[in-house]
Amino acid sequence: MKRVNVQSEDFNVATELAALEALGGGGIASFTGVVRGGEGLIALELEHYPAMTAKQMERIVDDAMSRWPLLGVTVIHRFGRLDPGARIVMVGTASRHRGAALESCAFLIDWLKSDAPFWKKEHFADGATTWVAAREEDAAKAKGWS
Amino acid sequence: MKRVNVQSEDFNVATELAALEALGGGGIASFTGVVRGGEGLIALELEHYPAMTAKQMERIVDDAMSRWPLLGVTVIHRFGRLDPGARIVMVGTASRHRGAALESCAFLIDWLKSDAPFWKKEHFADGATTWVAAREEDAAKAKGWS
Amino acid sequence: MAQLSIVYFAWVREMIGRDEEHIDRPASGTTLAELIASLGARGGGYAQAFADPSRLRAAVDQHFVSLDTPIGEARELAIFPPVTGG
Amino acid sequence: MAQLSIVYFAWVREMIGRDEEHIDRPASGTTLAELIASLGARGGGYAQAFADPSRLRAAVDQHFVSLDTPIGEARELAIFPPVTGG
Repeated sequence: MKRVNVQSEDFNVATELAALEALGGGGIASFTGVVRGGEGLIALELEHYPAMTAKQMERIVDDAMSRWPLLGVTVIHRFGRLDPGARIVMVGTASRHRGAALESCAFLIDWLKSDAPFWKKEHFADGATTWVAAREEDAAKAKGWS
Repeated sequence: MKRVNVQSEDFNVATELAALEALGGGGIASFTGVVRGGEGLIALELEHYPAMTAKQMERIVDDAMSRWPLLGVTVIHRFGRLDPGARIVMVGTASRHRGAALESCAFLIDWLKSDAPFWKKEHFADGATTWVAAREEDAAKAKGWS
Repeated sequence: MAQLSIVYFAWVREMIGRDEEHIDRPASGTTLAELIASLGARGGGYAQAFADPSRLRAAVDQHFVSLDTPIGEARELAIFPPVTGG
Repeated sequence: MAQLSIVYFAWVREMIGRDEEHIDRPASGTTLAELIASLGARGGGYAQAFADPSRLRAAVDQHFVSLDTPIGEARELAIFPPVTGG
């Protein structure tokens, strides 16, 4: 099972995990990223490159599926304007082996951070906006898997 | 937030993850283990050591919380007779840092495998039963964290 | 003389045919391995369950310990196979 | 002459003030860095956005490439800051 989605609307983690559980694999790992509030943040705006995003996410998922014995992978990434506390992204993996499920989940979120064409802009209560800077640490983490 | 439960009834992964998401951490990792079917398995029976189980799980969770900057940890482990496809265990972690959430989730499930007093007995369609043997690999994985 | 509860789990419990018993606690310097050997000497299911101590694990007062640990002032000893939870 | 679509994202798009434009595709041996320098020479938002190429990343026909890549037969070039998804 391979499910890759780029969407503005929210997703239901329970529904997604249930689909992965139903594959009979034994182990399901997931990671969900949510908008962190605080420091006056009122919204996070996610811009992406529509012609490329889903294609690139498919490539990353195919790579994970060639590295680990996975029965299913779900990757959903939202775009648009999101409130603090809103879900941004989820990765779910199912495998007969818990190590494969956990490692591929970490791999996928690391690669989404460094290799999916999304950009985050923070909107603050005082009207200020900032484009989030990429962290070198994120690029290094992704490269650590090769 | 620290939630440790040993129970015979099923749990709701969505409810558990929602509680972790509500902590405002930014990253939530989870692992769910389900009974793998196949090879004539009709049920998995989980025995545990009630006087010790929750206590030992608390120790493991405290250890994880001292190693990583976690906002919340949820560990639920079932006992009793479970059908193929039933959930056995879930670990959920929330942190401001995705690495901390993912690593502590892997740590916790590795330690539950090697250090929580549960024993699995497989029941097969032909009436045979087998106590599942511990895998050396599991003990090695847990020790790998120390 | 102080009492010691011994609890058994999984196939150890099944072979012995009971999940709990109470004995007079042996001298505090007695190791778990020595106590297990003396239980095995009872024969029957005990002898069968305790034939190969390398297949056994133990907890004293709900803490995992190795079989060379002295029984000390223990109140509860648990004997079982390696755990297989998760 | 073949056309090249150029798409801009995030602060590159904001500084330039447009999200897409079409130009005559330069000679196939022209590197992205050279093309970006020529766009920067237009001044204004372009000069500002392209002042420091080390802050820029690119994709050709929806594949990430480095700035020393020749434009080749590309149909779509994307110029943007390092990605920050996930």
